Amino acid sequence: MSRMPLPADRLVQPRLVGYDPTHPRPWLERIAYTLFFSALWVMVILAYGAVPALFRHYGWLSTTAGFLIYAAVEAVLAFLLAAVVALILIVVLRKYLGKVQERVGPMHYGPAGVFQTVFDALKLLGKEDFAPKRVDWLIFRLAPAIVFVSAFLLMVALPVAGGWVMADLNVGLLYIVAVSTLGAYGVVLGGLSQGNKWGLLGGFRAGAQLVSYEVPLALALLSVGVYSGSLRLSDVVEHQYGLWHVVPLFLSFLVYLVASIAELKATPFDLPEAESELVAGYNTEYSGMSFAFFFLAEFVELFLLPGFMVVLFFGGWHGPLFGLEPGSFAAGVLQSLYFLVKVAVWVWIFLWIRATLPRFRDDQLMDLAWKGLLPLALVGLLVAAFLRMFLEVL
Amino acid sequence: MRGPTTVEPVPGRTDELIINMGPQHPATHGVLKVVIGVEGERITRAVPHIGFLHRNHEKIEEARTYPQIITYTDRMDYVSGLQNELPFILAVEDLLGVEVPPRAKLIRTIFFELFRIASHLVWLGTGMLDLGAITPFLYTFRDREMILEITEKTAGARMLPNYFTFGGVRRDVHPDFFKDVAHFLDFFETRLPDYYALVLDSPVFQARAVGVGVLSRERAIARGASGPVIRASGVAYDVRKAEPYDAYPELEFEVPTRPEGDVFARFWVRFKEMEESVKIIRQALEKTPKTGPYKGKVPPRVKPKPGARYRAVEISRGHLGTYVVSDGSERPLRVKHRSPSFANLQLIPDLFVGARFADAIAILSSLDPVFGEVDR
Amino acid sequence: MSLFAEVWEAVKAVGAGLGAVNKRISEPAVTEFYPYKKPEIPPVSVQFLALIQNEDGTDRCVACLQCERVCPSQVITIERKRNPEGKGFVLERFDLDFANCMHCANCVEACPVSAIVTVGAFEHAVYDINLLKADKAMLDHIGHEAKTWYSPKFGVEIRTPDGRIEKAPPEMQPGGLAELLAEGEGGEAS
Amino acid sequence: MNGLRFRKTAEFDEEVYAVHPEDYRPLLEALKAEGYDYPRSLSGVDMGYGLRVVVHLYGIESGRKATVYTDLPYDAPELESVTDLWPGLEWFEREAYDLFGIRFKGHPDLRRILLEEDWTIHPLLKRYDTGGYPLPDWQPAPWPEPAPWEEPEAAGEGGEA
Repeated sequence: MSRMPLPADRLVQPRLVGYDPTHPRPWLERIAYTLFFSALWVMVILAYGAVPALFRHYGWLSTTAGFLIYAAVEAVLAFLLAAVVALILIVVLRKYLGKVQERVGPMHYGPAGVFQTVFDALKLLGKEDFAPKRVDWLIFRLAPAIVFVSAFLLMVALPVAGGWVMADLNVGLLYIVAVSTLGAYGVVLGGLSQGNKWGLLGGFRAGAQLVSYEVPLALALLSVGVYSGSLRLSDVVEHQYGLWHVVPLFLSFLVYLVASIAELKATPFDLPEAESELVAGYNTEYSGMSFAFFFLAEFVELFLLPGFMVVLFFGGWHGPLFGLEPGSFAAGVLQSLYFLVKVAVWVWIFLWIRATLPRFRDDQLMDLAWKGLLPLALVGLLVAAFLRMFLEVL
Repeated sequence: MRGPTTVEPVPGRTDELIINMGPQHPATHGVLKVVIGVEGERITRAVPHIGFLHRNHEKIEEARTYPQIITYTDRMDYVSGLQNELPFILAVEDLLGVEVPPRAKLIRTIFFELFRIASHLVWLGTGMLDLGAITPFLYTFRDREMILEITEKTAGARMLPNYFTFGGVRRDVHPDFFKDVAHFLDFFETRLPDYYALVLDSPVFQARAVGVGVLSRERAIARGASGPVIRASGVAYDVRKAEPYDAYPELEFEVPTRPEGDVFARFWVRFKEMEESVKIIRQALEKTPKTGPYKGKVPPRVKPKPGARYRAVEISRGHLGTYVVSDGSERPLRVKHRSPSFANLQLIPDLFVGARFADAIAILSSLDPVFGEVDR
Repeated sequence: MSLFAEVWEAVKAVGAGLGAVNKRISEPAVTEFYPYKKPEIPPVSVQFLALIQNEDGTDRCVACLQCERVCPSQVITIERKRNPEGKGFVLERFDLDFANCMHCANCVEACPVSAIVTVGAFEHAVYDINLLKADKAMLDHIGHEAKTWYSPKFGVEIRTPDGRIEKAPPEMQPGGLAELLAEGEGGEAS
Repeated sequence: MNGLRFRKTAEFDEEVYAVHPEDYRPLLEALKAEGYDYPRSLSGVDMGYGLRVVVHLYGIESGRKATVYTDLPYDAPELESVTDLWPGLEWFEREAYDLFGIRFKGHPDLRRILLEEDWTIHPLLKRYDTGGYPLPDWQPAPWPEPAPWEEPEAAGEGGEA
């Protein structure tokens, strides 16, 4: 008879590496998260302010080679910014859900789990990117790229401070609508190409949901454009001196809020990947880095949609400048901080909603979009046009 | 492979998709397989398959002596473990003619209702997880933990305590028991408003639940549904009232019913049942003497006289009956468990067909099957 | 007008839900850091079984086969022989197959001399199910390692640092022992 | 219930009907008409000499309980289905078929329910060897001396009383 081993002989004794979660040090955790947020701020300053200012100061942008180098550097910086945003938001989401659910969330990697997502990303990188036999290979591989690129492209148009924007498009509002709709293609194609019935259903749902929520979203954006008299995002922000758009355009704001949660596929509207119904929906068969790209895109959008909400309705980078000259670099640094803080508040509200509500049903989702939000958005557009006329007369 | 799939595609029909929901599906609460045909999102056909967790308890129990069987009955509905012991014990007590002291009856009743709350909390958490809300899951499991700790302190185990026995309970309760239970009840009453706010009052939940999966009164009776499912269809059938056992005749409580028969009504009935359980436990705590006999006189060798007895109790999921056939020996001739989820799951074809796919998940979570007892 | 009232009710209800969630932010987490902090379990908790030997190193077990008879999973195998000096039997073999054990503690309840007891050791998981077979030496060893154990006959007993076996003080005892409960009652009442 | 072969006794708090297999369905139809609308359970029992089917019924309105049983020989375990009276017994009859091999004529979907389709025999039969219990050389007991069925008139009187 084989001898039963004793715990002392057999167990790998648990050993703590680095941070000890049994003795929480709140000050260390606060410092760690402050540093994390500062890293985001520094990345924003670098990508949107410092590097363009550097190129402009030395006049390198006038040559073709200089412009190409600038574009390449900006692309890399934007990608890094997207990665940092996703890493921060994932850990913040998990910590926040942990807090409100009376547990601790990620704890073991870094103080209070700051580096958890870094290790998660490394793990996903190291996993096999597996494709089942019956998939439509090209589309299957293309879908995560489309999703991620569409989220990533939105970053270009985000004005974070006065004059700080990668591409100050004169059709900025239309650009947002166009590019964010592109993301829907990725999700639908990803669902349809994987030869899985759950993925198919998820793709159907995603297509229906994303396409129908684009309409009220676009109308809400349009009412902002009508009211401010420009499609350029920096003009929209400039127009809000004195009064943020959220006051006159409250209806459009509500429409934008609901529609952007639906665009995010976050909890009350997370039908495409409803994990209890459709296993995982459109990303059922994705693994490894392909899955990570879907995930990354979702969290970049979790930063960008509140970001655009702040730009359109909450005065963008506006805030007291304490005597700094608007347009200077120092003012830009301060303004980008204001912007980030406003975005952080909205991200928190989005997470809060995600922690509270159960999920809608697909037909109710459609009802809400077409019967609720669309008329509301039209009324909002009417209000915006009326106010604009009123202002013109004055 | 378990048998052929009974849903065959209709030749020439291309708009119907046949899906195997389960046995590995996040919302089937175990190992249920439902072969469903969907037309877009609408379900056209549904055929449930069970038996993936079949251990044939009834065969094992034929080969065990009566005291040994109590251990096995725990393992049927493992979410409300302690409750499953009672119908078998009641049936054997009837055959033996054993008197149960009143204090033992009250202790049994307190534990019985505690496990009802625990089981309903698990149902609430996992049911809301099916509907897409993660937070109630964590809250309910945290509250249930307190019940399990109370049980462990007295009975020695958390989920499958093996605590009831013929003529009473196995050992006296822990000296802290009454204090702990009273503390839990106070704590739980502060938690209930949060559950109302997160679940029953939530407009998103109401949109998902009202008018979904409607079960008529006649169908509920004819299908033999029981527990919250039949009470949500307007039938005040509760075994605790219909054939009272243990200390229930002395305790005052109501049987909450609701006429609609939809998912919302089933959720509502379970919420009210938790409140009623709190009331019952409070009454029982007042009535239970601190000391006294906890076990009646039982012969050392349990040998019931030849005969048969069917006893039922109202566990969290409904009417759990046990039919014991004795031939006068140490081992029963036959033990049959009539489990509530087994009968309730027959409603799947009735309720699923015509519903949307997302409704099917809500309906399944409102039926609240536990596969340990469905498959036995 | 009723539409507005409905919407307002819905917004209020969602607000109540949000409030219910936000309220919990300040409450302490209930997470247990298991491998680093071991939980305290009640002495009656059935975690593992052990054989207890007397202070002089002799078996408490009298080989009456009660536990083998009462075990529902039939995991206990006992071989015994006649005691060459005196009455009764002595153990030759006592095997317990933990792979099939249900931890129902029926054996502990049946034991007339409290030789087989429940102990609070719960870290006996292994990767190979075939290793979950304990013989008498193993069970004796667990019994020697245990600081406290429980059996319905004698209640909770403790092993003092100098190796003696004593009955635990009343505050450690669970219910079920009439005399201890009477003491506890008296203490509470006074 | 005139003309049916059954014995009616009272055990504990319920009425117990022992019925001839041929009169099983007519008796249950009569009971359904009497108001026993809730099907509590249906179980098969291997009595050692034959198979027994036990139906437990309950009247939601009246609160009355009834148990009906009938004995079948091992070699012809056939009975008429009552699923049209109580659709809730559908799975219980399937279970009895699965575990005992009792065939219910008229059942809409009589397949195995808990076990796989290709399971060889019905495991709750006493002759099913689980390794030691019951003994491998198990033999069926002789059919017990049949007690006389009550006279139809007597049964009618009992029902009226």
